Amino acid sequence: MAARVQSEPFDPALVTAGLGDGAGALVTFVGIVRDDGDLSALEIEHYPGMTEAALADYGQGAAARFGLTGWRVVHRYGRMAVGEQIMMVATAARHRRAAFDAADYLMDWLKSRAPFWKREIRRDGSAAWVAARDEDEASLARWQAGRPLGPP
Amino acid sequence: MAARVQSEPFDPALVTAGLGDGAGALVTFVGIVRDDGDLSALEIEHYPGMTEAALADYGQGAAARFGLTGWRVVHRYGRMAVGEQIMMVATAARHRRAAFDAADYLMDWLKSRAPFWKREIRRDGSAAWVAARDEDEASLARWQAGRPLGPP
Amino acid sequence: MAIEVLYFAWVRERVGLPRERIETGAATIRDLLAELALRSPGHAAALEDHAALRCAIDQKLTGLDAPLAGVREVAIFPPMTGG
Amino acid sequence: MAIEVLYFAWVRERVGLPRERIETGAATIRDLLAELALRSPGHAAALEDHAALRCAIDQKLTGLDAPLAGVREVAIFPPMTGG
Repeated sequence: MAARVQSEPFDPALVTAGLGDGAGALVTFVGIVRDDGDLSALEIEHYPGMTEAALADYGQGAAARFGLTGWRVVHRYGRMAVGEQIMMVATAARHRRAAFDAADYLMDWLKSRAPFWKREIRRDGSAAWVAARDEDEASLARWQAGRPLGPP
Repeated sequence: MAARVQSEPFDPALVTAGLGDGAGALVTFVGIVRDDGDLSALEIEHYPGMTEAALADYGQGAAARFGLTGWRVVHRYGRMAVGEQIMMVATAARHRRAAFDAADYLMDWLKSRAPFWKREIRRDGSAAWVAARDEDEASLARWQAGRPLGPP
Repeated sequence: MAIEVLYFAWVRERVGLPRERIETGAATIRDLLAELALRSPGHAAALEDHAALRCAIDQKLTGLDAPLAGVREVAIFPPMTGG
Repeated sequence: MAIEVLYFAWVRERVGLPRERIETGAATIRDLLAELALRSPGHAAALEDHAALRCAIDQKLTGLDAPLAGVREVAIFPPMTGG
């Protein structure tokens, strides 16, 4: 299964195992809980059922649009400490442009259209939901020039 | 040492070890000998001495331009069979845009400005030097708008 | 008709429930939000600002004006922050 | 002056040597190429089409019109195909 949603950590080497077969280019993106000074952890909530379907849908969309030879998405939910891996996208293609663009495109979809919500837990114990950023919407909109993409 | 030139295979997990520390985004690109039907192997020649300096130079340039928290480049030389890994770029940054752009930028530099030359060995034993492609020059030129970059 | 309504993130926290089953004759999600907002002060606080809400019908993202006829599951949530 | 000249890829193959030490008074790489081309038919075949050549002086990429004064090492090669 090319898309996985799980609470456990993942090993990027296992996620990409075999993915380069027949390809010339393999791009990976790993998102990490960033140390911004007083962050202790992230908590990620998701929409069981819809999440898996959405990741598979976006991955298949990227594969078709960019002619990928393969792709994988793993996204965690639950609590993750600073420094832990949150999620990963891997795209394989014959040429580097397709692999880079597909990974970039998938990240834009995941940021703004996959049903995950992040909550930041500070070292003092306070917590706050992360607000969506206009620049993530703008980044996603880059791909929509010329033809409509996916849900409204 | 963030740039390495070697004939031996490399393990992407070892190349990126520790690279995500303090980052929010880690992008990797791995180039693989692509099966194009009758290719048997690639032979890569390089310019010892200059190669190491050029990779370090381009990596440091990318780190400065995109504000990377870290980067690694490994490039092999010698003979590689179809399916083998040729080279790898890894870029780490606080945000995904910088990590993606820096990896893309470094690949453009390596394709056209690092002193490597590829020769394709066909299954029938014939061999031919790979010609540089105009589209690789065009891809590199994308980054030059606004300010001159590196050597002429 | 009976619809399962799911809430996520701060919408869930303000409503005070992760999900509830309701009977409604609402034609669209926007109409449904107006109905739900009358259920409690928590519902009102969660659902009053439509611009801050996103929704899915039967696990597919959609707009607030999507029709509800034949729908089994509606989810209401803030803009997503994955990745 | 004495300069070490290095050749790579098909330039090396056509010249028939990976490197050679030469005495030259050439002012630029372009002048040096013209001198080297007289050394053998292989040199001529390798070096006649300047548009197909790239070069480095003391291991830094440069243009064919770069001056040679004080230079120790010049490398002549086809466009690079790394990555």
